Amino acid sequence: VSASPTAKKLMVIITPAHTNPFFASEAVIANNEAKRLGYSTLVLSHNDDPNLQSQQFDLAISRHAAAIILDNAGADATIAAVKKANKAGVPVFLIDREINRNGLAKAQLVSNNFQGAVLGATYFAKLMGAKGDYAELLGKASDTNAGVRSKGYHSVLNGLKGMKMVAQQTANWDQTQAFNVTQTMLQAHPTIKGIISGNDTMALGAEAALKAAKRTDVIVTGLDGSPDVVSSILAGGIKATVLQPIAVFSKLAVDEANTYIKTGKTGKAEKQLLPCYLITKANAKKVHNFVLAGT
Amino acid sequence: MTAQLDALRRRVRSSAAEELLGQMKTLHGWRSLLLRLRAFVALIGIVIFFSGVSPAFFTGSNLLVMTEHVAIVAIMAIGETFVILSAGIDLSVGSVAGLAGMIAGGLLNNGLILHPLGIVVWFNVPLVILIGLGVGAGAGAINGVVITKLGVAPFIATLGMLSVARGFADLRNNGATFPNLAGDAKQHNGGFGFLGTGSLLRVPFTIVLLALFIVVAVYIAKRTAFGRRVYAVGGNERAAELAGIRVNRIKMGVYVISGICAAMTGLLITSQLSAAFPDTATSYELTAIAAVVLGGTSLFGGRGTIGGTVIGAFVIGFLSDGLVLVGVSEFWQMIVKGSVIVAAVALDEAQRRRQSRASASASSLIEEVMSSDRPATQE
Amino acid sequence: MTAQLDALRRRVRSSAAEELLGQMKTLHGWRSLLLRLRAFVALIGIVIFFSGVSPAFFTGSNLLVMTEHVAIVAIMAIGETFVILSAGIDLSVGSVAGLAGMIAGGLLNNGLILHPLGIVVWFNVPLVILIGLGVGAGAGAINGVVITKLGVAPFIATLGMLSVARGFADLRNNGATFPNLAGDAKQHNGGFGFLGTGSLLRVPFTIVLLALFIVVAVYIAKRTAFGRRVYAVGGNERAAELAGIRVNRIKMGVYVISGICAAMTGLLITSQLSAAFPDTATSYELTAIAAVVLGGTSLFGGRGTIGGTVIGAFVIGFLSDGLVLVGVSEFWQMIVKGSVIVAAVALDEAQRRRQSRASASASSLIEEVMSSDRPATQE
Amino acid sequence: MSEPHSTPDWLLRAEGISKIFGGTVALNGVDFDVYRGKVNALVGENGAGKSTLMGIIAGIHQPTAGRIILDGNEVKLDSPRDAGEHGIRLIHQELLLFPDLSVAENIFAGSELHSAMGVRMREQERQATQLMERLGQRVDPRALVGTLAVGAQQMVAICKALSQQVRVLIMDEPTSALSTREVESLFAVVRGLVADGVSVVYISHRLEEIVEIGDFVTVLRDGRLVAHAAVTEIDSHWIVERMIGRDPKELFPYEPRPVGAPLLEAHDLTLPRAGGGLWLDHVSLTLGAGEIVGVYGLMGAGRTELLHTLIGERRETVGRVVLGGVRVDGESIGARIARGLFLVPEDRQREGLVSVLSVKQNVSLASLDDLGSFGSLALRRESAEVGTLVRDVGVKVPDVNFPVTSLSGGNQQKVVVARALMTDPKVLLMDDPMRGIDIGAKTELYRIMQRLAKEGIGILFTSSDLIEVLGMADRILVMARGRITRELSRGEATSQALVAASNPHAVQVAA
Ligand SMILES: Nc1ncnc2c1ncn2[C@@H]1O[C@H](COP(=O)(O)OP(=O)(O)OP(=O)(O)O)[C@@H](O)[C@H]1O
Ligand SMILES: Nc1ncnc2c1ncn2[C@@H]1O[C@H](COP(=O)(O)OP(=O)(O)OP(=O)(O)O)[C@@H](O)[C@H]1O
Ligand SMILES: [Mg+2]
Ligand SMILES: [Mg+2]
Repeated sequence: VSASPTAKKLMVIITPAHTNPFFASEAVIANNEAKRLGYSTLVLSHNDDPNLQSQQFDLAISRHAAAIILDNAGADATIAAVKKANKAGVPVFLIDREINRNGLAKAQLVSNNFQGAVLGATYFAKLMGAKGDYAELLGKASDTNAGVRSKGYHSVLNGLKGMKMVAQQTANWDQTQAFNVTQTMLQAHPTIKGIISGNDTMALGAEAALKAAKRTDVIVTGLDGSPDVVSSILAGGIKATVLQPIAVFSKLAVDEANTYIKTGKTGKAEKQLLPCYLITKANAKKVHNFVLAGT
Repeated sequence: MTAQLDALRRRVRSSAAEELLGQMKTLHGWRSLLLRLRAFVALIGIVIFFSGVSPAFFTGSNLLVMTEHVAIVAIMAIGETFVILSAGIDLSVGSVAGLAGMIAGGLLNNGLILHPLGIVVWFNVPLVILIGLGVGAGAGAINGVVITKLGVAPFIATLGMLSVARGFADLRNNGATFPNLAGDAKQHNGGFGFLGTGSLLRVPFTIVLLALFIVVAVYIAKRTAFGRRVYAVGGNERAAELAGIRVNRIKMGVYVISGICAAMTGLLITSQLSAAFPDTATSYELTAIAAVVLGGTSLFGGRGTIGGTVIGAFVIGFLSDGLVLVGVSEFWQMIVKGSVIVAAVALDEAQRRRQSRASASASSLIEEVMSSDRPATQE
Repeated sequence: MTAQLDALRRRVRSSAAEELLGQMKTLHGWRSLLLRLRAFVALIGIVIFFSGVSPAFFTGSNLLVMTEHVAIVAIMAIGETFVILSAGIDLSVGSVAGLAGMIAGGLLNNGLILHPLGIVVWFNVPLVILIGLGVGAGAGAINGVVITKLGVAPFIATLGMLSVARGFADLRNNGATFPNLAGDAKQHNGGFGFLGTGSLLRVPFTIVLLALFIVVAVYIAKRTAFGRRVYAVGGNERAAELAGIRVNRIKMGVYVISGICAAMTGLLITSQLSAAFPDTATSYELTAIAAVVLGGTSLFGGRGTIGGTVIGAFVIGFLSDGLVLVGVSEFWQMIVKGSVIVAAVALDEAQRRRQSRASASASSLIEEVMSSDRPATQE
Repeated sequence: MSEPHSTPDWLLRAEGISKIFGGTVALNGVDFDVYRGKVNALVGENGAGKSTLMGIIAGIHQPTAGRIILDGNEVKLDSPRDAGEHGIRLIHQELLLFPDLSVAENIFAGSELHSAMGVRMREQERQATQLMERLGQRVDPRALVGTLAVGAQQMVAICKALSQQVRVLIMDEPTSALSTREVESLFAVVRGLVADGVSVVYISHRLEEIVEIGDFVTVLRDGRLVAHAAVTEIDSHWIVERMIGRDPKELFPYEPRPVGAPLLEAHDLTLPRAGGGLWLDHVSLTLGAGEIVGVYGLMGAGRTELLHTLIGERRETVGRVVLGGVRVDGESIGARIARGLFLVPEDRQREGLVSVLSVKQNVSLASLDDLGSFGSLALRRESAEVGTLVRDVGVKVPDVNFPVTSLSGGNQQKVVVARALMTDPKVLLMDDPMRGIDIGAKTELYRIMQRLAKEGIGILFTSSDLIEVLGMADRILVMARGRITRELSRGEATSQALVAASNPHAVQVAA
């Protein structure tokens, strides 16, 4: 399915906005791997607009892409686009976020958000001594991972009598919003001892708000394992985060795409849940750009 | 200066007055053309450039695909054109698109649930589409009332609607998406996908729809009393009032049209993705307005054409897709798009100045003819 | 009618003329007050309501926090006020804030890297802030030039800048954030955090800064020739021109001011988060404009006050925080905010009509008084 | 043509009409009859209330008091539509047209010709051409109105009224932009309409026209009806006296003044016109210290362009402008103001006042630099200086902080004059300064002009009103088609001479 056999085959890598380091690294890692395997690449960002994503699929098809590596813009709103690609004979390999339909994508390599959230929540509870008031920062409602992570958190925390969620607000994965919301929540509930955040950018916003309010006693944990949070952990700010193995699945997705292009099959199960790792002061030093040494 | 004038007189005396009149007839013709010309120039430039750098650009299939993408913005921009021609502005189109999509999605997935009566009503796709468009018309009507009856400036009235409509779109399913709108044989509401993905004799239906909207819009703007009055109201509201035009009705009309077009865009996106998500078309209003202005329509009202807007939409659409095709980073895309829009409009300004001078001088020739025809009266 | 008129004369003659004059004297006084009054009303309503539903709302510390949040929008809105007073509009403030933040962040983290020379220059915090504000001024100046020299409508010119400035903000660090701006003793560039999180004798510095901006802006608007000219240009550009005012300079001025205020907002956010990320202040322009209009400034220019804008910002800020405080879902927040803004402006409209009628009829009395004072004009 | 002795019946009657606009009593208990099938002339000074009265009859304004009777029964005219449905059509004084629409579309805007297929463009264009030809105009019905000359635009406005069935046709100064010949073709049409039984109300400042076309004449002054008569029984002198309620000599009490050295000189000013041809065609003039020079001409003659050029508003003009011995062409408006030149513009609302500012701020608008030490305004000094000026020119306002919109036309004009004086000018340019202000204000304003002249200020003013120019000017320049066609001293000036010289087509032949 290539424009001209002489030309390098094209791999299109589409992720959410690179203004979040998580997705930026995702793209970079996949891009390097694809280049290493001798593909030409086209790196795009759909800014979480499924319509834009679908249009980028059209253009990928126009360019006779050999494969699409996708961190999608919506578990349901992406299905049609993947179908379209299949119809045009362009295999799609999903990373980070799954879609609500199996058998369409050649692979869905996602970190086990639930398991990761459970890790994070368990450690969060441990730090809190399994008691006290806490608040939760939610991600974008339209992003399924926001829901999955929240479920994971509560599967642990709701079991603990001592712990009470006094406030729950969305900050749409956004740092400034997290900052303002946290400040306001602290006003409404000065008793808050901990803030558990749906991702790292919001955790950073919360941490900044606590600094401003001189509330260093409040425990903050995130989820992603982004460099900024890792350094904050080392500096004794944020207490913990959960590393999503994007380095692993980004690379893996490209490799599977490569095998598929060559052999017509991946030889692996479509859905693969990759485990997440808890990052604390203890092992933070070993984390570099989403890679935990020794995993 | 006098030399020029005398030359002119001689030319006139030596007659060819009729021919001159002929020129005059077409004058307004090439004015409106000129208005679109530089959008044309930009478009041609873009096509040539990208065809050069990417072989995939100028292929039949890709042109079709890109035109489908253009249709989304173009239909929205066509509605916006009427508003701007009337010297208003509609910032709510993006949100209205989102709301219409969510309403349609909800009806397709869950039907209309009437709790008190304990019954569920299912609508077939044509009805769902009509209801979706109705939602757009309703939102537009509210804009119109707030603007004409409460005297709120269009910018603020529609800014409020931008926020309110989006809020309701989110509420409809608590921020969640309505998945898989394929419909259900048992409810006889299948086939919604045709809107965005079907095709008529090989032409994607989206493009057919765009053509339809263009034809109807051009007809309304050029051939109906309503259309002409929109120009009148935008050109000189007081004069329009004194000419007995019901200005408020005209304004209501344009916002309703704009709402309907916005809703159509929302339904198209929803159909293409076979999923209705609340963020549909967020901030598309700016692209739509940019397309309108690129097309030579004056933000002060009274001057502009539907055709121009469509070309404007093509410029923006082809530019975006072209940049993606050749793999320009999203950041540079923003910079290029912003600059191109401003540059094109600046060009337009310069051109209009020059061109109005041109048309004016032609008309003065006519005057000369007319007055030199008859002997001047002396008292 | 003549009877009525004579009655009126008698009434005026017979007495109360002085008193009437007294009333009139204060007329312009309560006009400008009235303009802000309904913003006040809204604000008071909001405070009362939320104090009722949430004990945490009306506490000293919470009021401080909310005021800090207000400051962010208010400073941006103050700049926007000058633009709108001159009958323009600036859609680029949000992006300019983002750009300024990224530039400052970059300088704090990496200094200024001059590759050709192979040297790195580090600036201390005051200089970094100045440079950040300079970036804002520059962006504003470009807006000004495009508008005055190229004749592009402000809406389009600043729409272009919205896209371009954001693009550069993203490019600055390839979309990545500049984290941890605490600075570095070795480079003598510590203390950036003070801007957003420090405090002077218990008052958060952000609030001090807001006060500073208000004072300076009010002074410029009310006490300087420039300010007076901004009102004149916005009120009647032709008349201003014929009175010898260099309209283009005034316009340049307002866009530069707007750029500087936007940059200040960007620096504040960056300092509060001690991190500069490229999406800073995305779409804040709409909130800023809403605050300005809520404050009673007319989008058609010439009429409005800085004080009004500040109150408008308080309305929006307190409303948002209040809704969060009582845990209203973000969707309802959008709906409420949108409605409140439109409602307040509609109220304003109604009020202005009534109030202008009042002043008019009063002044007709004055006419009578004056002319009955001086029989000179009667034959 | 009509025999007034057989008192004809009236079709429409306005009874006890009064109207108050914010600051002004525009009409005060006026009765006005429109006789069936006659030309009812309505005259009065600027600001007498003519347009307001007609606006009320045409449903644009609502009377503060009084009622309208049509065909013997009272009618409520809430909008131009209502009036239109009764066959009442008004040709507005100011050109209310859509510059970006074609001639045909302008004529039929609001009453488009329909078919199932929508607007019948061809038919509209056909009828438009016919209507325009009836008025002796051959213009392309598709030409954009914005590209036509003022005269042609005026004709379009007239056609708009004629395009529909009409019983009462109101013409508010229809000829102010028309040449003598155009006026004649217009009169031919009017006579035709009257013959068909249409009742016409005709407003004009040109008394010779009244005498020629009118059957009855009604005179308004300061919003009151002062006289009514059959035209055959009166002459233009009678009209003038009723109009201004005194001898014109008293209206403009002239005192001879010594004229000093030339202050302002213009040489060969030439300004290419937006319609091709020229706004200004080699205009040269000089203005001496203490001299009051009037520029007379029809609308469209180029007077405003001349004054705009002198103040520096039309930078594309070529030619030399010398002020007090210094060349100032090429300098900005601000610079020229600093050198002692100032323009009191033609249209107070559009070019003079800043309605959002107070009286004080309007007066000081052009002098802010003198008030600003390091940009900060000396507000106390401002109030003081403005206060004295306002008293000086006699603006009737109890407090300079009042909104300027609360003043009447005359007082608003004085505010603009005060603005001029605050820049202590050497030369004052006044574009139609007497437009729309009441008699008293006119006399006061003229007194001020004379006083300034005595102080050695040179004044160049324009007017379309013969009484004004003849009464006020020491010297009169007549303009037509952008040229100065005649220069007359106060002694030799007569209305006939002015009218003749202002005819654009006379210029045509001269060329
Ligand atoms: N819309 C308005 N608002 C306020 N004042 C007005 C308005 N229209 C007219 N006036 C005032 O009413 C008075 C009569 O105005 P009007 O236009 O009727 O006089 P006119 O006889 O038509 O004068 P002209 O000969 O200049 O047309 C004037 O003092 C004018 O300033
Ligand atoms: N062809 C035209 N198109 C548009 N506007 C025009 C045209 N001709 C004249 N005008 C405007 O009509 C007004 C009268 O024309 P102009 O000023 O040249 O002559 P004038 O002698 O000053 O007439 P006025 O009696 O209005 O002062 C001016 O404001 C002019 O700009
Ligand atoms: Mg009038
Ligand atoms: Mg003039």
